[in-house]
Amino acid sequence: MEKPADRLKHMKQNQDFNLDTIDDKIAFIESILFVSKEPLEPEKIMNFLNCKNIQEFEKIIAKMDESCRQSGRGIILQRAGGGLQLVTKPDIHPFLKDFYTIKTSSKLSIQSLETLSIVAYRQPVTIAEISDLRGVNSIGTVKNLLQKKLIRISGRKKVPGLPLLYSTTREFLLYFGLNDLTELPSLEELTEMFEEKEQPSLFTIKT
Amino acid sequence: MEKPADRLKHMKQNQDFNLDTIDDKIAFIESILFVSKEPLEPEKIMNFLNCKNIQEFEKIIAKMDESCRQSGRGIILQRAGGGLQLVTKPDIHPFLKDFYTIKTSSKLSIQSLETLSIVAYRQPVTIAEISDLRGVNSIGTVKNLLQKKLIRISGRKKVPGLPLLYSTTREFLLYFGLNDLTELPSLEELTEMFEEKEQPSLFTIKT
Amino acid sequence: MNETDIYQVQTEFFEGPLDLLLYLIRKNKMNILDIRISEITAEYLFYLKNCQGINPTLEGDFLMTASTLIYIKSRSLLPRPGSTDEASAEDKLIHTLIEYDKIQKISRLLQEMETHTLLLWKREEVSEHFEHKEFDIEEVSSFQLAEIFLNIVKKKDQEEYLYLESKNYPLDKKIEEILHLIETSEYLNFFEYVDKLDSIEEILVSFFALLEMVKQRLVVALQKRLFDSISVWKNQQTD
Repeated sequence: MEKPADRLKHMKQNQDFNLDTIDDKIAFIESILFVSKEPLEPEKIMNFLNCKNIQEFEKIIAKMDESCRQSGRGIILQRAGGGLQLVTKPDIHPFLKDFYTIKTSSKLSIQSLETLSIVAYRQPVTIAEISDLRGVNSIGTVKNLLQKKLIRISGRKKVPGLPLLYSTTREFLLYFGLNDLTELPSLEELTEMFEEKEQPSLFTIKT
Repeated sequence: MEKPADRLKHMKQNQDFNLDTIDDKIAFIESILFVSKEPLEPEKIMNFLNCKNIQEFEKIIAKMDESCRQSGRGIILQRAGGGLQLVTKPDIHPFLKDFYTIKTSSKLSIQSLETLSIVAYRQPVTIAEISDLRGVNSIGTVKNLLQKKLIRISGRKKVPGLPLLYSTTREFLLYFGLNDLTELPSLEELTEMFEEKEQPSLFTIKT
Repeated sequence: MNETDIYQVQTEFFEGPLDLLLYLIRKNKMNILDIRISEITAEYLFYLKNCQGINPTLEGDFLMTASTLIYIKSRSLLPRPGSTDEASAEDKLIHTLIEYDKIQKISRLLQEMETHTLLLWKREEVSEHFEHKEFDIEEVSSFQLAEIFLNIVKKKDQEEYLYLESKNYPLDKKIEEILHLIETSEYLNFFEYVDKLDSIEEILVSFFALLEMVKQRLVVALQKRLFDSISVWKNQQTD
């Protein structure tokens, strides 16, 4: 770390940062992601870097990702909601929690998760369809998810009464760490995943 | 970067992060500084790391500082107000500034949103009517929305003074992903949601 | 795992009738594709009767399914003159259960993903004390817009409601009051009088009272110019 005087010297000396090298590009990406609260779309960064080739860009990202994964680094790169984002390494979570003595954020209720599952896989979908599939009136959970911005109104169904249709949002993708909806496993894949471990798993325990 | 399924696998494997090595300590410091907007006192971090010796701590910080200064990094360590802080590398500042002036996002205040909601639901509407509903003079927010092209002048009201009437624009529909105004949720629909009255389930079997 | 964890694991809590039905199917080791729905009716009703793990706010939904189950069961016991009602009701319910089974699997997946993303800290998380006063327009949905408008209308309704409810000024009482004032002071400056009133409603009632008194020829009212005050005297010619 520098004293202010050194810093000035340093500033005058170092005029060789110009985004030409791959390292400069990585440094630039790290700094813009650091100051951005939201995930940034790769296209915006590519435009700025005058990088016309997606393969070239992906090479930069891969190198950056690799260097983040090394030990001695606490931040990693993540794709979420179609954008790039810096987040802390998952392994550090327990220590972060202790350091900040923060309670884990409240999780969604099973009702909300059920309703979200239906919206995610059946979108666009009406409240009547959701309630029908769950066997339970779902107006309350739909409202709750709307307020959490995990779902949105996406139109009206062309049936009598013109009921509102609901779809998932970008917030939904961010919340579950998905890049886009295609990352959700298909129903077939899902059945496979769960046949391996059919017993109720431990993550349902409320602590 | 991993796919969600891989990520879940990864989650279960990696349990070897435990702050024992200097690298783990650096990673931890990077992550706590990353999530903190304010500089953190070194003492607080030392306490948490059970690091009783200031020389030892300074050694960790020096190593971290050195690795931040390498090319390919966009964030550096800085001492400010007696605390430690992560900031972007000064060399990158001109590029950061350029990047963020390009990405000017259109922000709306809650006041503007209130006015916009009134225009959306009561159009065509005069400023006097908007001000009356909101209980505050709304000329400013109307001007703001006109500039953002979310509303437009759509005529004059045939009352004394012939005040201007305002309506929403095509841009408005685009922003909110609506095909037409009938797709806006009606107040009845919304009230129903907010009242959450217990209705019989919609799950019925037609026989 | 501590004791409360164990307790939570052992307690069955059903999110709805389908959740309970699936539980019973699994408990009886039935294959979801070829179960006889009517066979688990008794068990379902047992749970319902004992309210085991039944969310009271969802009781109606549980009862609704119970009636379907009883219907299916009763049809299966009666000789059927070529009716396919029972079969279709059962098929529909089984189909719903298969779909619900998938939903539960997706929910569990989402839950795992949620658990994972909660391990990743984003930058703004610790410093949430500064308030977001501005909204990115791209993030506002039509629902939020509607919600904002609903709140404005509600607030406005409340204002008007409270205002009207505040006091009641019957017209005849007002007439009596004004007549009394005129009789004691022989003359009334209407604007001065109205100025002392604290609600628009009372002012309006007073004005109507004045009009009514003029109409009944109880008083004479005079206004020199538009927006001038109105002077009111008792009408001497009525006697």
